[in-house]
Amino acid sequence: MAEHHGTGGHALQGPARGPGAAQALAVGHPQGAGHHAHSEVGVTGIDNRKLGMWLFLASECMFFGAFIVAYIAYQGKSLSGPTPEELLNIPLTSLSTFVLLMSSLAMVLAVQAAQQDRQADARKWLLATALLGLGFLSFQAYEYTHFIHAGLTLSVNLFGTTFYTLTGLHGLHVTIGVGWLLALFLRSLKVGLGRAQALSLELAGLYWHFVDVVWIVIFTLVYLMSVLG
Amino acid sequence: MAVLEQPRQVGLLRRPTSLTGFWSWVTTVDHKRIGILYFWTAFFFLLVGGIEALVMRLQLAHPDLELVTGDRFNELVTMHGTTMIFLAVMPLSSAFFNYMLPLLIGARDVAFPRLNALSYWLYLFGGILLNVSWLFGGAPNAGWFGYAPLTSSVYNLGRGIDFWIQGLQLLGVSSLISAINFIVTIFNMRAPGMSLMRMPVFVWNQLATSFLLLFSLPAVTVALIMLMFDRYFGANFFNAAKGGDAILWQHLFWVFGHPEVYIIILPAMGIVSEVLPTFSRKPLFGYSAVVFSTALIAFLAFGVWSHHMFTVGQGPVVNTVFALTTMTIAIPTGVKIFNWLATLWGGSIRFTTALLYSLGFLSMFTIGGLSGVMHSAAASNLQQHDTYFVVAHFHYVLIGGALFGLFAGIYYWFPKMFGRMLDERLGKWGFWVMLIGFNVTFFPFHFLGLLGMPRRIYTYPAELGLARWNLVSTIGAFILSVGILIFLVNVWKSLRYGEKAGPDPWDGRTLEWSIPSPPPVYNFRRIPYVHTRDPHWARKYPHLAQAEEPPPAATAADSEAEHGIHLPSPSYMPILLALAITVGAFGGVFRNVPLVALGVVGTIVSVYLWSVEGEGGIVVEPEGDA
Amino acid sequence: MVSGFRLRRRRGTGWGPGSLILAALALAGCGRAEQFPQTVFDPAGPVARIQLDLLMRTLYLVIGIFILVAGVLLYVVFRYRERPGAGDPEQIHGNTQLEMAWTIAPIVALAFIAVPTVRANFAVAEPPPESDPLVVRAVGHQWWFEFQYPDLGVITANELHIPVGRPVKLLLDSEDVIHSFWVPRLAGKTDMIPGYQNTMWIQADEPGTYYGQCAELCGASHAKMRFRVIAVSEEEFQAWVERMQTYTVDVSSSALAARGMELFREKGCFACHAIAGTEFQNRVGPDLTGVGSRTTIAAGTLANTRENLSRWLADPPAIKPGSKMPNLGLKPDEIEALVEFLHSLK
Amino acid sequence: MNEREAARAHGAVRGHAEAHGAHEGAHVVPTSTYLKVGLVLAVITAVEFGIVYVPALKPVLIPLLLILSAAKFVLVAGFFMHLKFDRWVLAGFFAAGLILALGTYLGLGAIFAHRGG
Repeated sequence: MAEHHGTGGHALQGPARGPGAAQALAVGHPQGAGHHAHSEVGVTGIDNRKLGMWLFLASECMFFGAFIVAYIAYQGKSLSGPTPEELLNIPLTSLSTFVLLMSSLAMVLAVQAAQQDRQADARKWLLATALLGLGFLSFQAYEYTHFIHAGLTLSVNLFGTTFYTLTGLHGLHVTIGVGWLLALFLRSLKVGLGRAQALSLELAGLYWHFVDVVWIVIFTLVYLMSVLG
Repeated sequence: MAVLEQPRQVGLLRRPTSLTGFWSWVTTVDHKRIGILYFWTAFFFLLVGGIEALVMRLQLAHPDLELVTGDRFNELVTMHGTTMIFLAVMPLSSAFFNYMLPLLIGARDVAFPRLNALSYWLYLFGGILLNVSWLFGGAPNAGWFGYAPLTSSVYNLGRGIDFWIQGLQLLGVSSLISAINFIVTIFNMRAPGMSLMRMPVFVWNQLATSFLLLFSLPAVTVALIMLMFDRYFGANFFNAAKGGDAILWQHLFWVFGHPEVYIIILPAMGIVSEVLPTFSRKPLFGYSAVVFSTALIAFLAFGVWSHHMFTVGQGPVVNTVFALTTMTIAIPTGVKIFNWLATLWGGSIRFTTALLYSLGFLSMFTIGGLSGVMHSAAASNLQQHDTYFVVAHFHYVLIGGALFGLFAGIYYWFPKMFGRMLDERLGKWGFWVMLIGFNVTFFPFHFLGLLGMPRRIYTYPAELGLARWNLVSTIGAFILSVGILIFLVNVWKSLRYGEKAGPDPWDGRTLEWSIPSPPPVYNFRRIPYVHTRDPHWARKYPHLAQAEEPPPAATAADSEAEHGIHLPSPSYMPILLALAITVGAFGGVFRNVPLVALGVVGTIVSVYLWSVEGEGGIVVEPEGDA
Repeated sequence: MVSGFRLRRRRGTGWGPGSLILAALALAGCGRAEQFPQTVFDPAGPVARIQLDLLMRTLYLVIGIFILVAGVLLYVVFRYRERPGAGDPEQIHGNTQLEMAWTIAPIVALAFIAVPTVRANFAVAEPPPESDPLVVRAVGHQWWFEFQYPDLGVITANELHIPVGRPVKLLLDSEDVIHSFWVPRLAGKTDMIPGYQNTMWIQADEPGTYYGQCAELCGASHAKMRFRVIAVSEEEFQAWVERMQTYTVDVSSSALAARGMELFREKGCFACHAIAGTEFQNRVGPDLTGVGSRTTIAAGTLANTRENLSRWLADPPAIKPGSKMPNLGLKPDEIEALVEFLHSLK
Repeated sequence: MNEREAARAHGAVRGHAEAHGAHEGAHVVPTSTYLKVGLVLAVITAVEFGIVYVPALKPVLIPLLLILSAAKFVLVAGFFMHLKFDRWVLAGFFAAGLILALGTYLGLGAIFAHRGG
């Protein structure tokens, strides 16, 4: 694959081919330094930062997977209550899940608008994404408050330990995401939010969507499946 | 070299510009300088870990000695392991990754130069954080794999484990960032014509190592977070009193810990794969097979973690599964060893110090690998597990394998990095003293283990009959130290009086030998076009090279030579961000909320400034004529 | 001679002892138990014997491979050293057939140990199904071992009494951190994990005292967490059980011992230690029933002499760092009385 | 593509990008597609919410929920994260992480279940 890209790159680089292996290294090649603020498209045809972001997200699969497996491995092993069945509120969480999913939709629309240089739309959808993210966090804050009143703390039993850690670290990711989106929004007031910023926005978007898909998994495994007891 | 153009001034801090002097090192984003920083720092920690080892060997030289207490010994064991793995061997590999990668693939730098600097500073500060624990009431003392619940706040009251948690998290972040940086660099920044299958094998090993880090580090990050929650907030992950299971820690730790073994050994394998061809004047035998084996080893690394846990009572079915998956790793490893032998076969072998270390690697790593095969037999592993037999095994892999490989790399690439040759006579003396010292120290461990000496005991009674081999081993440890001292003398001598190295002192094969030693800040005056493996060799000896495609003719187009070369600007942000994170981690150790808050705020501010500052860029005019 | 070889010969599987192994093991001192009480080379029961069998099999294989690799390496190094004027070597890039060969060869070699490994894994996991094992619960503590015989109502510490020739099924767990139960001459180790019960089995074929030691780092005195397995004939074992079950303490014959018993109460020793046949029934520390007849004190650290016991009572943490048994500040005459009392507990 | 031209002016774009079109906006996804995907996601969530309360579905609830959430996962990753349209190498990286995580943690979970307790 990338092998193909490499040679492809050469073909278009355009030096005429000729004999003489000894000249192999003498051929000048106007490779850019690759340190420009905007595009750093490399051999694969993908911007460095985007490639890096995807690698980070791939790594995050192993991160969240570990917390999820801890939650499942300890399911039903708590020595005392409260239990998931007693506490988890599926209707409410379905609503917050919906909010998070819609924030993803808003995010993708923001990125699209920026790529098409529709700056006002981009800003609008970006702000909508951040606000929906805040909405999700409010649900979580409400949920935590309620659970703590009901006696579920981090240390009371294994359910509390695994539940708060898993959803808390997800919530931390959402919080960082909201911060990132708001920072992009504020900055956009100064430098705009058009084609030149589209990649920055897309990177934040990838992160945001990933946090969303993690929640899809948590919602199913932690909340929906709790009805099975 | 003239700087033609400076970056626009953005943000609060004036962008650093100096290319020489102290601040130029603090603010550097040049992969070569970062590589050199890694090199010296790693070597410093290697000596620290070595001194810890010597104290332990003295304590064990004779039965019933009480030079150090049991607690102090446990701290030494833990810090020796943690230091050697995370602060010495991995970063020494990282030194070569940083320095050599862009040179080997014909690039000007890595993909994210500032992140590269951040990795280094986090590593340095993480190492300092771990080691200052000695001054704050005791170092971590639960072994390098810190098994729960010995690390819990019930059984471990001091701050040592907290230092360990925070220090390892810093190092983990550092390694994760490096891994992403290197993978992107390898995928995106190769010189034109350098397809993946034309990359030097060292780069392949770096790629595999980086992927291993990328996918294994999160497991230990999670384990450490769980441990932190248990210790700080009374969570129950490993608390049996509330139904928690201490074995969860072991699983998560080894999901990381086993790939970690290959993270340590693959770079050395990569170095040997470069050194052997150079000094036998032959291409690497079976390039594709070696590459494929590397990838396979990396993949299999994720499927064997439970072989570290044969004694935890997983039952014969699970033990059998992991015994068999473990055995399969011997296959690609064997393929590599045979391919290296075949590379030497029929060659014209020059016995430089670098080659000697490579041969040392080949033989010593084979011993370590074979005792590893013995461990895979789960039933008999129950006897060897947690004894000195295992200690022998992994020192053969880590010293005889990784460290000898890295020393081969040092002797091979030192002239490129520092522009001066190391003394070959001293080098060979050093090699033989190290080889002998190493074997005298560690071969007896095989006997000690099977004669019933468990790991990590700070003393043993005379009646166990273990005195003789322990004394031999202690003597060996001092011989090994003399070998290291000879190396240090050699480095000192070389830096002061060493013979100047030309661009290509070894008659090398790969791109780094086509440019001056040390290379100019921009590496390549003109980015080369790569039409085959071992491109430098092919240029020098067209009649010996296997031309895979007709090379392109020269064109006059070389805009960079005319308009200058674009390089990233130095930056204060990497060290500032690393400092902010470290302040937070330090606050975490002492559960000091204001300090943690300061760290968090500092981190947010630094990240913001970082992104506002941008990569910047300076344009330099290359010197001389390429 | 190494018993591993004896074993092999006895079974007639016909492995000729390779000279190199012989040399290596000769260097190691042949691994006899008289010299090395924790050797794995002198198994005294079926589990350790299966494990040594497998160990030797893998050892033969890897030594064979090492000789091959080292031989080729030495040959290459001498044969292909640089010679002036020899010209450039042929630039060989690979050889598919050769590479196939040395991919397949390790697979075959591994099959040679894989099958016995699988068999041994299952054999060491459970005692033979037709056997009637003695069940003992072994509990790890920082830093001593507790042994309970649930079917016999007997509890002891640091000395596991077992009958010869009968499988013993051990139920392992821990009171605090992870420990590991290891008696090299009887069986490989199995971890003792808090909150989870592991099992293993051992069997001694000959009467004797077998040394054991904790094999998992468990804190400051990990090195001093040792124990003994005392294998005796079935009759002797039954006698021991009966003595433990009907244990009585009688200090009437010695005023000093009686004073010791008084001090045992006064100084608070009873808060941690139990002695059968008395009102002392707290089991935080080792059960001291019959402590006078044990071979060692302080979890296998010291021989059970009057002098050692006095040293121990005077300052336990000095002998075992971090010991939960504090320095009680006992006066010499108090120590003497306590020693007299404890040694009267035969 | 302005960006591409700008990048080329810096000499940063390799021929490959040119041959395949620059990565940004190379594949124009109409807004309606995103809206449809958003709708489907909402509907699946509603369905999930519904079926957990149907006693008759209890025996098949686990596979059903897994399939539905996998569908949501794929939709978000494929459309919102552009994996469907981007270079395969990105999907490759992500799949590698996902598959390793699944394999490792399923194995870990299985060992834990096997351990009982």
